[in-house]
Amino acid sequence: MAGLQLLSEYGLRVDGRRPNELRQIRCKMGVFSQPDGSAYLEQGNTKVLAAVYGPHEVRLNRSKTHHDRAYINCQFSMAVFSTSERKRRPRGDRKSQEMDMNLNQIFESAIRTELYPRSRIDIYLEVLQADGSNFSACVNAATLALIDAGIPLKDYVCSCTSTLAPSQGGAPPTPMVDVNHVEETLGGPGLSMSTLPRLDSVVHLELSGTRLHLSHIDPVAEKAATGAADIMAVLDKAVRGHVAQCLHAREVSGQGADA
Amino acid sequence: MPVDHRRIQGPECSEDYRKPKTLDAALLKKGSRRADGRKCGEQRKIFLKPGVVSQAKGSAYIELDHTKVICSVFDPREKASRNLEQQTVRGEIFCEFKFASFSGVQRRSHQQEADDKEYSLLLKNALEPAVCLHEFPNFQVDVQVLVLQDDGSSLAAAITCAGLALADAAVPMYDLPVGLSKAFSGDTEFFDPTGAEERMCLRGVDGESDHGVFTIGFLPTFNQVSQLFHSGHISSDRFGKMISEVGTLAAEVHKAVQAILLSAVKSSIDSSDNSKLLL
Amino acid sequence: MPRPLLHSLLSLILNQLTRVLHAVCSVYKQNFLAMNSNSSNGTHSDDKEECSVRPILCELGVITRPDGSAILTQGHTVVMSAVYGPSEVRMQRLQVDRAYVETVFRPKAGVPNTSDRLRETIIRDTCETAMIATLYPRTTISVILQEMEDSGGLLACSINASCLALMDSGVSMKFLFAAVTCGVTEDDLIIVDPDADKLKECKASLTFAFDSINKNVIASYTSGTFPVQTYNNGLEKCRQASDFLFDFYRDIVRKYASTL
Amino acid sequence: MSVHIKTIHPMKYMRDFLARNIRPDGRKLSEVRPTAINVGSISTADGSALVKIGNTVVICGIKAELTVPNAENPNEGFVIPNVELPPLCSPQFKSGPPGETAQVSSQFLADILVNSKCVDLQSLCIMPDKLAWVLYCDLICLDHDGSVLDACVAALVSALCTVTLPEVKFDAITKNKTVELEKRRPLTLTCFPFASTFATFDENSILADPSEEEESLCSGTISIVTSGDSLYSVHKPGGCQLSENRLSECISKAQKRSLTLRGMVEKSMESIKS
Amino acid sequence: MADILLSEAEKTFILHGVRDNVRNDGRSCSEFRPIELELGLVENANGSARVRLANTDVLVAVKCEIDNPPSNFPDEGKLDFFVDCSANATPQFEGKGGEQLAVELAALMSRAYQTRESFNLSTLSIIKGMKCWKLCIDVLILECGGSLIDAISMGTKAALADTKIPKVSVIGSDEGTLELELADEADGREEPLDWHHAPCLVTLNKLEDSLLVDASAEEEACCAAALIVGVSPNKKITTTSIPGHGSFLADSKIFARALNLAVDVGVKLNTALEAAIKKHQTLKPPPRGFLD
Repeated sequence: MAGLQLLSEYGLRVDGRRPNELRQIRCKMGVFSQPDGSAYLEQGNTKVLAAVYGPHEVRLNRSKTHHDRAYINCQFSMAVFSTSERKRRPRGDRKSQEMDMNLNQIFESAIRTELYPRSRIDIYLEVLQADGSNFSACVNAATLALIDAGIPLKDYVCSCTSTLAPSQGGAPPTPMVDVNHVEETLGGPGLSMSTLPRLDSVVHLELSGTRLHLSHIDPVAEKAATGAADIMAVLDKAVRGHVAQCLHAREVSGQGADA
Repeated sequence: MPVDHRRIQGPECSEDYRKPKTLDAALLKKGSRRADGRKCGEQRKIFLKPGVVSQAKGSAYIELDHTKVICSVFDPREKASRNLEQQTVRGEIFCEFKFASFSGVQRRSHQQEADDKEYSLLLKNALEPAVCLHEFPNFQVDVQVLVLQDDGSSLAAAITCAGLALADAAVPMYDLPVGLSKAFSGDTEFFDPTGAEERMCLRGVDGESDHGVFTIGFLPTFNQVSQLFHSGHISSDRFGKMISEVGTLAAEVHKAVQAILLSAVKSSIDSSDNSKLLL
Repeated sequence: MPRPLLHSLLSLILNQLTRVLHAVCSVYKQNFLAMNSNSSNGTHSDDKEECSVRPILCELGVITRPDGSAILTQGHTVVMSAVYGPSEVRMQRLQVDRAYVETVFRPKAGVPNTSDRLRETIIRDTCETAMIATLYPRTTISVILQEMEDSGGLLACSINASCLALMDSGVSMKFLFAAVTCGVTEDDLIIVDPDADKLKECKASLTFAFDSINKNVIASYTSGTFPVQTYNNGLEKCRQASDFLFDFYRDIVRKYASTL
Repeated sequence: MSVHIKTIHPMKYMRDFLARNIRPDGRKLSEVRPTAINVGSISTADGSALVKIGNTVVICGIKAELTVPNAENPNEGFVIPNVELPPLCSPQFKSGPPGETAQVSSQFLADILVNSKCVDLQSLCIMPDKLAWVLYCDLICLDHDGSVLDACVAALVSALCTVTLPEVKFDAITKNKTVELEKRRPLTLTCFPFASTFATFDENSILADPSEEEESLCSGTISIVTSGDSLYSVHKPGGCQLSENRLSECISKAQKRSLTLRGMVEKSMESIKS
Repeated sequence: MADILLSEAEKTFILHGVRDNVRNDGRSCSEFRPIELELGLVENANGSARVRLANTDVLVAVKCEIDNPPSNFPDEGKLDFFVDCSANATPQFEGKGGEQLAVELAALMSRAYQTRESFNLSTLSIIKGMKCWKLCIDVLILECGGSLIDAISMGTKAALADTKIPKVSVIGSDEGTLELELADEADGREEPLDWHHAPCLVTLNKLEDSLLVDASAEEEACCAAALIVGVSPNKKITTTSIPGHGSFLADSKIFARALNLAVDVGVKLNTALEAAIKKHQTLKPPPRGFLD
């Protein structure tokens, strides 16, 4: 492994977190007025904006509509200044097309599409700052935006990444959750898992980076699943806070109107 | 630069042998004639000829001394835009402006560069007010402009040339748009500037406060300005004065273009008369 | 899908994979042995004076998906060709009275560039002349050529391969066509069907395609400089050499008559 | 009346004319359209020419630049021809990357330059392996009315005649190059190749210098590049069979035409020299 | 930008309001809607700013790269504008949708910054003729609700004010290639860029013969023509453009009035922006981003 050690001997990671500790998650719903639903999510230094338009009738290419369910269309794009090295094109390259396809599959299985036949739901994601596990942050932000847009979901879609720190001085390799940019680039295996926590089912699983031995799959997958469950708790609290805030605002304006 | 497999490939990098020209402020000698002997407010001799491209519905070729621009217009066709639901009531003009690779001192690439795209948009804005767009809803007229040689005010020449090409293609229009440009630095003003004068005034000599270049698209019969494209550094009242000055000159150019169009239409009528006799 | 199901699925896939791997490498071994046994008995002697061509080997119907396919080896130049018979056509390519013939020439390596486009036009026009395109209106007939090995006479070999593929596909044709290349040495001597190193010494090379009925010139592609007289007797030499090819076509058809 | 027949039965319309061996635009079968060559019209280019054959117009601009020769042939410069068929010249072309016909024409021109060696590449080399000239020849078709290849070859050759290259001295040690813009020497051509295109119609009639609609109706074209004595290319991509004597007939016509074209180029060169 | 559907009655309502200098949200004809400005939002960039003008939301980031100077002006750096219309703003911007608008806005901005008086490029030169700074100004449009170019120009000026260029020292140049060593971001270059002369662009919409500043989406839908004027703090016009189908009456009275209105609105805008930037630089509030 490169000079930098992923785990110090006291078991702390590069940014001072414990192996099973998530980065700080801060989020806000209803950031924009024009889209039907919008959300902003910060997972450590990874900042993502999500906007949802829909379900609206399909005008563009009619071939893509399904007669029995909604057609989900996602677009993932990274701002030109999101990474330290300036990106030439914000979207349209191979990687973002692959991300679009994965996002489509995830939300096709998570949203109750049968309620909106022959319609279309657009989910647009913009990564303002990329500091590792951008894809998972996008999935979480999209979930918040869908909830803000009032689109029925089977369950929260929470996504989390985990990796494996190499064994040092005899200690067994310890899996680590919520990978940041430094850990990602140091080439460990990256397992990103998107789950529906309450229904305990996996929606999307992707292993990238170096090879992972068969025996290590279980602990790393376990870590990602618990990470996703914790993220769901945070998102749930944020959603309830937002709804409470909206009700309060409506009451205030309601009184104002009556008086 | 990604290798372009659709063209014959030259060596990777090659640079121009000419040393980059420095700006000669000599052009600004007060009160004297300009480099090519014209007075400050005098325009270059215009050579304008409609109907040069046989395959196009309408076409025109303009020559302002060393600035040579050719334009061809094709009859309206289905709007190619993919979002069909925008059934706008108005037709659209699709402009494509291109500098030939040998048109400037520096060789340009085959693909459309940033300023080609910018000029396409400016030309589109300049022509749209002049054309009765409601006559062909959902259709688009293609205007293709190619600059064979660029020696200053190529956008102004392109506006006039495209206007005549549209008229030659019998596209319904309110008025013949005319393009004029003016460069100024300090208190000397060059009407219809050449390439060197344009580069000079864009940079401006140090210490000189007012400098810049602007191009105007005019519709003289209704005295309307369809496009005002300026870059430089000037106070607002002097700018207003200069615009109205240029307005008077636009009327003359407009008359000349009308005369040319008239003679072209007359000659085509005569030729079609005797062609009837032949058959 | 629930997670326990995930683990069983993973192990199932793994042992499937190992079984398939063993099967593949055994098949590959047998093939390799068979291949280099039968390429030695070239059918034609290799002397250059009278106009004979390099040894030719051909197999029809090598690929199952296309309607007609062939792999042709002339000396060491190998081209594989496939024909997708009258299939549906894109709107802007539609022609009401005849089929739209489309050719794709894939070089051995890299992306097709302008010289491959030129070969494509020559092969497409030659095939279009030979085919009765008016029998298949509003359709597309696409001829795909893949260059496997080039040691001289690639264009001629591709034209012959496309003719064989068309024969295999059953598209009706007015006549068959065969192409021959000849090299012009410094002192204007004609060498018929030269291979790569002989071609290097020649100052020019002429490629002709002839029809099978009255042996007229369908296509001609030349490179290098040559006087008119050399062009004419080059044409004459290639015309005689094309008889070999037309006989070869007959043998091939006889050989495959049972399976066609 | 004649316009309707032309649109409904174009082939019958053409065959009626050919039966009386005259063409719709009044020319005899082997008659060539009036040709005009204007040289040196673009002053920003190092060499330029405009060729007009009937309605077909092609302009060629040559820009010279300095570059490092490639490893395979260190003592040779480059001549890079590229043909652009913009949507300006005919409604059949779309904007964007060059279509098939444009690519085929560019390759055809590149082959002719290699075959005829009309530009001695060694003369373009200033310092072997260090510095050499590259001539970017960009041809743009302004009006596409048939036999564009003839106009392209003529435009390329006449533009190459007008190219003048400045003196360049290259100092190997300090690696800088001094360019004297005043002393410019013209580029010498070893030969003057010219192309002639013929369209073949139902195997018997051959039309010289076909126009756009004749080209679209004919069954095949044959382009012969010659400079009077030796042939540089006989390019017949397909189309109907052509017997021996018809072929040699075309070749002799092509040779005569290339001599007349050569005369025109020399005449226009004198006009700009004087 | 999204397709606003206005009935004739609404249009006449707006028209009558504008005639006696009142708009339906109470503003006079030459007043801007409330503008929020925030600096230093993007950590990866050398300088960034976010401008919210009512429901138009624009994020501008400036990144410095080392590049070799243009051949004809060896002692100057480069400025490169790139506008990205994110699909968050409207579904029409998905894929290639926002391309044409992005090209138009980027061209307009690069023309506004072309003259030396608005931005002196020679301050970006590192070594004359060899190396210089190239400022890549990237604009991300998150939401568009009218007067997009005003928000972008304000964002650009604020981002330039927030930009700190790292110090560069040459540590040896063997046979022609330069090694430049970047000092770390902490001790940034002493004097930041001279952003004070940067222009602000103002869009004037013509409705009959009155001129509206900062028109909302509804007002923009019923205006005939628009005039964009780039105004620098010292009352000079650096660029003008007439987008869209409209055209202006050319007699000097109308034009002079339009240009003068644009200049004094622009100057007022410049002073307000500079005050906000100074306040922000002195107080140094923590970046709230979208979490407010």
